[in-house]
Amino acid sequence: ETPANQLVIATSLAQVLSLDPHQATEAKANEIMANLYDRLVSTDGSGKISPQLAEKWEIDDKGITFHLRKAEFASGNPVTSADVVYSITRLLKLDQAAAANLKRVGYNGGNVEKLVTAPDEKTVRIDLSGEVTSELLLYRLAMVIASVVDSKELKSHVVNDDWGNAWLRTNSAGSGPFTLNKWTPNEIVILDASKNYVAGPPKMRRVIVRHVPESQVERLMLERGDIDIASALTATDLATFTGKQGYEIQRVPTGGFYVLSMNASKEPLSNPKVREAIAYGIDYKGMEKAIMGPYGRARTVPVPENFEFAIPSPDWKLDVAKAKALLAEAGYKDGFTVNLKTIAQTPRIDLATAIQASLGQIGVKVNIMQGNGADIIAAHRARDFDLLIPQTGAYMPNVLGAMEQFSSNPDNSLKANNAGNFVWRSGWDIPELTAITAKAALEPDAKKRGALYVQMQEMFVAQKPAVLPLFERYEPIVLTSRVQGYVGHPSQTTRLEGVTKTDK
Amino acid sequence: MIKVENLDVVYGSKDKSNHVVRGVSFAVSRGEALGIVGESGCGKSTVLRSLAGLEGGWTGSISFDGKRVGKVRTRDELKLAQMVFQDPYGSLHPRHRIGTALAEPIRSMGAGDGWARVAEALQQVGLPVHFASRFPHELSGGQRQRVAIARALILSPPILLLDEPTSALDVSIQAEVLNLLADQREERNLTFILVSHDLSVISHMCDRVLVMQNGVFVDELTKADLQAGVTHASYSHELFDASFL
Amino acid sequence: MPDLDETPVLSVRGLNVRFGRNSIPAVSNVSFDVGRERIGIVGESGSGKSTTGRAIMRLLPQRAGVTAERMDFLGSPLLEKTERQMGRLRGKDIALIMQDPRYSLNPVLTIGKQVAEAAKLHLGVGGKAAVAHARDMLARVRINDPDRVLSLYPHQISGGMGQRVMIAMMLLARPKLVIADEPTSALDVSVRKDVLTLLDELVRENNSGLILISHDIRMVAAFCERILVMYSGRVVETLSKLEDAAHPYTRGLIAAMPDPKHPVRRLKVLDRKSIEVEINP
Amino acid sequence: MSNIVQDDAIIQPPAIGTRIWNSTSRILRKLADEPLGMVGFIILAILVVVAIFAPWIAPYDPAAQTLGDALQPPSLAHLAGTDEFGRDIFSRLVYGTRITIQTVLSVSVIVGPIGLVIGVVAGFFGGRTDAILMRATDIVLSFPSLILALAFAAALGAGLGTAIVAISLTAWPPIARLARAEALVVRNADYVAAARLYGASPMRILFLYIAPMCIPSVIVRLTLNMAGIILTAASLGFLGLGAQPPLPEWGAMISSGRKFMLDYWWVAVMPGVAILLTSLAFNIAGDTLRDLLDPRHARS
Amino acid sequence: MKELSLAELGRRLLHLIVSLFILLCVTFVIGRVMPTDPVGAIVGELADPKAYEAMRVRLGLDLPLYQQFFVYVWGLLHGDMGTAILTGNAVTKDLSQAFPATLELATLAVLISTLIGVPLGLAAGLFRDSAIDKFARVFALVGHSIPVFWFGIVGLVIFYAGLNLVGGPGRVDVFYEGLIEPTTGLMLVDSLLEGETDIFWNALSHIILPACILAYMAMAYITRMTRAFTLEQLNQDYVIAARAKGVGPVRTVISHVLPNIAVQLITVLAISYGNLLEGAVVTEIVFSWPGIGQYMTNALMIGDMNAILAATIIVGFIFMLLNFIADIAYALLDPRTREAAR
Ligand SMILES: Nc1ncnc2c1ncn2[C@@H]1O[C@H](COP(=O)(O)OP(=O)(O)OP(=O)(O)O)[C@@H](O)[C@H]1O
Ligand SMILES: Nc1ncnc2c1ncn2[C@@H]1O[C@H](COP(=O)(O)OP(=O)(O)OP(=O)(O)O)[C@@H](O)[C@H]1O
Ligand SMILES: [Mg+2]
Ligand SMILES: [Mg+2]
Repeated sequence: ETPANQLVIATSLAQVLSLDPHQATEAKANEIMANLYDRLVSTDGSGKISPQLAEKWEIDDKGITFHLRKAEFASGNPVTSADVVYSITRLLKLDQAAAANLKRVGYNGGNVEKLVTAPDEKTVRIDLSGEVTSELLLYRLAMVIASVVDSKELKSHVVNDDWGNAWLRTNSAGSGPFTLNKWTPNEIVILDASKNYVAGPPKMRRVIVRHVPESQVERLMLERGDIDIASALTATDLATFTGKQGYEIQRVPTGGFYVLSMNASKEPLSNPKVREAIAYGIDYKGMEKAIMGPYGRARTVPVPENFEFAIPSPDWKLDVAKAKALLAEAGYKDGFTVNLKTIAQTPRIDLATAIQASLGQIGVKVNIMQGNGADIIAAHRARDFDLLIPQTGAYMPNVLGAMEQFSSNPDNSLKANNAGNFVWRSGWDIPELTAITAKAALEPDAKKRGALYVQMQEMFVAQKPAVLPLFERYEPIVLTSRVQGYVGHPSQTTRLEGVTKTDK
Repeated sequence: MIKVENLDVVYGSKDKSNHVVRGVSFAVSRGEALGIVGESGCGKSTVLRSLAGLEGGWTGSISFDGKRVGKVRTRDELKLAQMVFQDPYGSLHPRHRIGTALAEPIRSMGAGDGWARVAEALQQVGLPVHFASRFPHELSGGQRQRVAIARALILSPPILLLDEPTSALDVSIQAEVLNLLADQREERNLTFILVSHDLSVISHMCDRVLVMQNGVFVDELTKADLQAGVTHASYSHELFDASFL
Repeated sequence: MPDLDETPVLSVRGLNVRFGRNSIPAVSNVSFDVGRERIGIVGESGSGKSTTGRAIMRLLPQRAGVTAERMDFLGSPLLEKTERQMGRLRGKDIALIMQDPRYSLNPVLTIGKQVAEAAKLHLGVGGKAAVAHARDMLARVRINDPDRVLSLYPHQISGGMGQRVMIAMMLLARPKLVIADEPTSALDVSVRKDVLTLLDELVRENNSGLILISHDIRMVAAFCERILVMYSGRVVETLSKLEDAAHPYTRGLIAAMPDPKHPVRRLKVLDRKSIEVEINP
Repeated sequence: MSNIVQDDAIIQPPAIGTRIWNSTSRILRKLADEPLGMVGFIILAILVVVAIFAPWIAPYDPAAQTLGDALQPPSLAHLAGTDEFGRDIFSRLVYGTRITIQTVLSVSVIVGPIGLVIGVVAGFFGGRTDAILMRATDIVLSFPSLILALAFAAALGAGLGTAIVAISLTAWPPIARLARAEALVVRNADYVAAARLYGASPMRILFLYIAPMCIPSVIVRLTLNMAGIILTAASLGFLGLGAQPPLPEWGAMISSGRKFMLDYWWVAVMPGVAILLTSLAFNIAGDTLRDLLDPRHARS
Repeated sequence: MKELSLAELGRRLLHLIVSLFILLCVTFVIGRVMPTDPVGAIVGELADPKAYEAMRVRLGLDLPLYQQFFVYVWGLLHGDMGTAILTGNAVTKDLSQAFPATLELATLAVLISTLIGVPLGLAAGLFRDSAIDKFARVFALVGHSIPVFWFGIVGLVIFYAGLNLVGGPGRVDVFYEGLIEPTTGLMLVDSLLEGETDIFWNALSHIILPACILAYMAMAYITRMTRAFTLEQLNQDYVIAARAKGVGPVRTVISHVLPNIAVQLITVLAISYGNLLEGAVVTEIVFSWPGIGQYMTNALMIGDMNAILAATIIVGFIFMLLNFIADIAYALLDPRTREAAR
């Protein structure tokens, strides 16, 4: 049995490569860092912006002024506006993957000093870049990438102008409820309660996140009471806890998708007819039932169904006759052969196998090539694939947050080498869609924006996407009923400060 | 026929050298049978292997038929001297049929496939021709030694080097092999060097005996000496004594 | 303590040994008595000499079927003894000296350990006393420097010395019967005689029986009072002098050996057909 | 014995067929005394038959998915149950024998000759050649073999072919060492000395005299290795780097089946049993062959 | 069997070093030409090409291969094996944590397998074809035939979930994690050093299952080899001589056969130990054991070359070292080669 003052979480830490909030973007890392650092603002479960380090803020048409509340870092240093400015500057100057979210809307290492300023010790002013509305900017500032770090502490760890990155990857310097005690990659993360947390030290003295890659093992540990919370269980293992005494299942939506990327820069997938045929060659319902279970819901528009302005999924379903007809129209009566690359991880490898089988029925022969994360990502970045199954997440709970990465590709040329762009990787050239997306991001009027959102989605479907969403992604977790006050957050920034445990 | 001068063989490298044969010289005339006796490890086999060309590390000079031969032998030089080994079980390839074993020397010399000569060779050593299709393990020790002799003779060498050809055999079979060797020698006017630790075998076969101890020859005995039991060195006396107890 | 009793030490009647289920017997119907004397067993290779010796020691593998009308050692039947009883007998009352000391001494144990083990097993003494016995025994087999030899390993001593160690180890408990299976054929000619004389001397001193197994009929004749000649598992003849040999096999064996004192041009060769006829008329 | 038989029959080397027949029947006769070994060989024979006639034996298409029938327990309709895609596990096992045999044979065909040649050359020529070849062997041997296979699979892209190459890469050194040890003994044999004396060239000695002596133990070793190959291939399959879906490779089947172990035991247990039985059969067969062919292990 | 002199010892040491160097070269080349993308792994999926390129330069991957190699060797000579991408730590530091975990597991496994395998092999050899021989044979063969990952999972299901006899995955229960200061890195030793008997028993309950499973795998080989060696020795004349001297069969095996096969057994044990150290990959994954096998696999997955190189070199070095030690032990234990060493 786990002690009452420690929270033990089992999950897969395989993708966690850094715990520097200005570097890492991976979901699991976010979940941890969200508890080490505070941001200016955060989102609540329903998607509303709520205060965190900034107790209030004023919006004008030039920008936003934040007023900080009194808080201390774990080191005991007070949180000042200088720390906030330093943090955003650091994010953009460090220029890692995490910076992409601000860079996309016009903030970069060059203009950050001009746009982000500290009028006084407790006030931060952020000017709009001109490519974003202040509302959308707030959502971006609620992301973990905008975490505020202890600049005094960090400056003492700088080597070779690295902004303290080497140190911060494996240490913490935040004002969150916990501090990082130990991180051993692919093994364990141990968080300690922070004495200096603004709301007083949390109830849990320690939070232990344990890497357990085998779902069945994780399930055994949960049944034995060796862990309190299990995530990354397979659908079948999850199913055994439904309605089981002493356990609770939370199905947290992520706003992200499991996607079938098709390489539109190559024959035959460059042909929209072929892509449509493929869209008709997949057994969404069967896969949802047999493979995805609580992990996903069939959805072929890259916006979760419950979002405002979401349109219903188009009529894509397994229809062999129609798919064959489309293929014949496209000039591939006898089908063709493609490779399908995927990470060797559940459920994606299972998706691949099922897609292979159903596409086989319409005459498309699929060779599966599974690989480790680095291989597959590298192939994706290099457009070196025919089909590939990536997954996405949403950074804010609206159409743009979910869809932007599916609908924006400013320069599709090979030369642009925009490997950070999801659409570019598929070689899908969508200038109009890109333009509308950019327009929607700048539209201050909610109504008009909503219309643009609908237009974006319809255009996406009409163009027979080369980045075909298959399933809306959920993160189901199981908790023992000893755990109280755990509320899974949709953008995986669950805070653990309010979690308590009962004795047995 | 054979002339050996100052033959030296050293095994091992500088720090741990083992001087096995120390400057021995002797000569054998055509048709003569020379015996070498001595205790185990005194260097008898080494002398023989150097003569045959199986040993690379000797110094001195060796000539056959008046021609000096080197360490690496040409095919013609190899044809001059063939050897019969002590262990009849080890001297035939276990996976070669007798026919193959006998044909191999001819094939190796590049003189045809050799099958034509197999029957004749077998008959010469008194073995039935159908033995050609047998494997060595289907033969007795004596029969194997006959095959080994046939193999050595198939290239018609004038010199035969015999390293304890009968010491692994029973007395009764030893007699057969010794008779066979004597017959062949007479028939082909062969020159023999016979190594053995059994004085009685040596004295039966040889015209002259060299007694070896620690890599040098300490005594030389003629057939008459042997019959009369005459020795010239204390070591050969001891040996002689022990052999006929 | 020399035993002056005159009953035969070993009495064998109708000994048969078979290897495998339905193979021909390796030893068939062999009978002989051994008193306080030296008897020799000769014959060509594979004639069953060693098998006879090991059958007496009951050291043949379990698959070997050993049967005998009688095989009594000092009056008690050997074949009826349990393995444990045999263990007590071996080395204490019956000893076996094998052909090649290079293989029959344990290469990784010192001479001292191996000889002392025999003392421990049969004299009921332990530790130091056993070593002392071993040293005495080595001195008895005329090893000059027994203290040094005790701490040597088998590969560090010569073949002749090794065979003496073997004799010391086996005769330490003064066995009543010694079986020597070709004790000299692996040794150099020059030391053969020494070893044989030593063995002879010790056996006489203990007043034990000796079975000397060899293929060298002349050597056996020089040492033994009686000679059993074996041919394909059977005893074809028992002699006390070579000159008495009547059986064609025995005569053939003698004639096949070259004798420098009486040179011949061709050696006589065994005529196996006529021997077979003689044995199975 | 010394009477000369007048036999004018023309002497010919016996036909290769008779030779093979003779030695096989000899081995078969010996096998009859080894019931356990017999069982091993029978299992292997069955395996080969199943692999050849897989399409006739398997009741279903091994890749055909019926998502509605997923995870059915063993029954008359599905002898070994169905997997998470509703595929018939029995049919997949039957087709899997083909992959297993293909893997095992390919690796053996690559590794056997390479190991044999390297070992024999090193053993026969000795000196510098030996030192260099054995150094190479030692180095490959000291490579963590599964890791090398992993690296290789990562480099060439996962797949059955890669797995075969990767396993071969690390499987030859033990064979080479064995062949070398054997060659070292054989090269000192008198018949090799005799061959040198009658002028046989080194190549002739190497391939006609030494290599044939090393082949039996190499074959025995290969047979014993086959079990290891199956297990390594399965491990690679387990790590997702072996045969790719939907190929019914047993290791991959366990790997995906282990996700259902607790509730649907048959999905992982069936291929596990198949692997166990097969590698056990190879082990037993190898063990028995060794007893039969290798004099050092033969019953005295 | 070669004799062991000082010169020979030196020669072998030289061989060891040369082998290591070649191992280094080969691993380096394999690692660098492998198309995994460590840069991508660090900068993340969404980074733009400039950041990507900058990281490439920072890692020194823009240099020509031979220069990268020199840089690496230079560092190595100064005890610097580079920084692991995965952890951001010096590789040497990571290894100093991962290696003891594997060492602990492998050592326990080799102990268990020796204590059971050797006596079983001796008995099987002595009583050839008896029930015990047949049992040992089948037992060992099965051990050689089970896929270890399968065995591991089944073991967990039975002993952990079902019978609740052993601890689960990991080295200790999660909430004991991080309480013990790694002095030696061996959890069993460290917990005793700190007097934490609770943690000791907990660690033992965790290690016992994976250790037993590995031990069973290794035991198969050890038993078979012991049996084969024993049989070989039992045919030797000295065994018959010992029996003729009156030594009973069991004592013959223990005091005559065992010392003779000890030297060969050491080689077998060294090989087994080496294989366990390097071959525990799959077991470590199944049991979430934070050892070197898992470290390497993870490193491999993201193309973390420094980590792979260092781990391969360490494992290769250990393997070679074990062989080297076995060789020397061989020479020292066997009296036939010993005196030359003095
Ligand atoms: N290849 C070799 N390397 C090193 N030493 C060797 C080699 N061959 C033989 N010797 C040594 O040379 C010495 C003489 O050996 P040789 O074989 O000539 O003796 P031998 O007189 O034929 O003895 P035996 O009667 O036992 O055959 C022995 O001390 C032996 O150990
Ligand atoms: N363990 C065994 N298994 C099967 N057959 C055996 C075994 N030991 C001996 N034989 C056979 O028994 C017969 C007699 O063998 P034995 O060893 O007694 O002969 P020997 O007279 O001592 O011969 P040598 O002079 O060669 O030592 C031979 O045919 C031999 O093949
Ligand atoms: Mg010799
Ligand atoms: Mg004998």
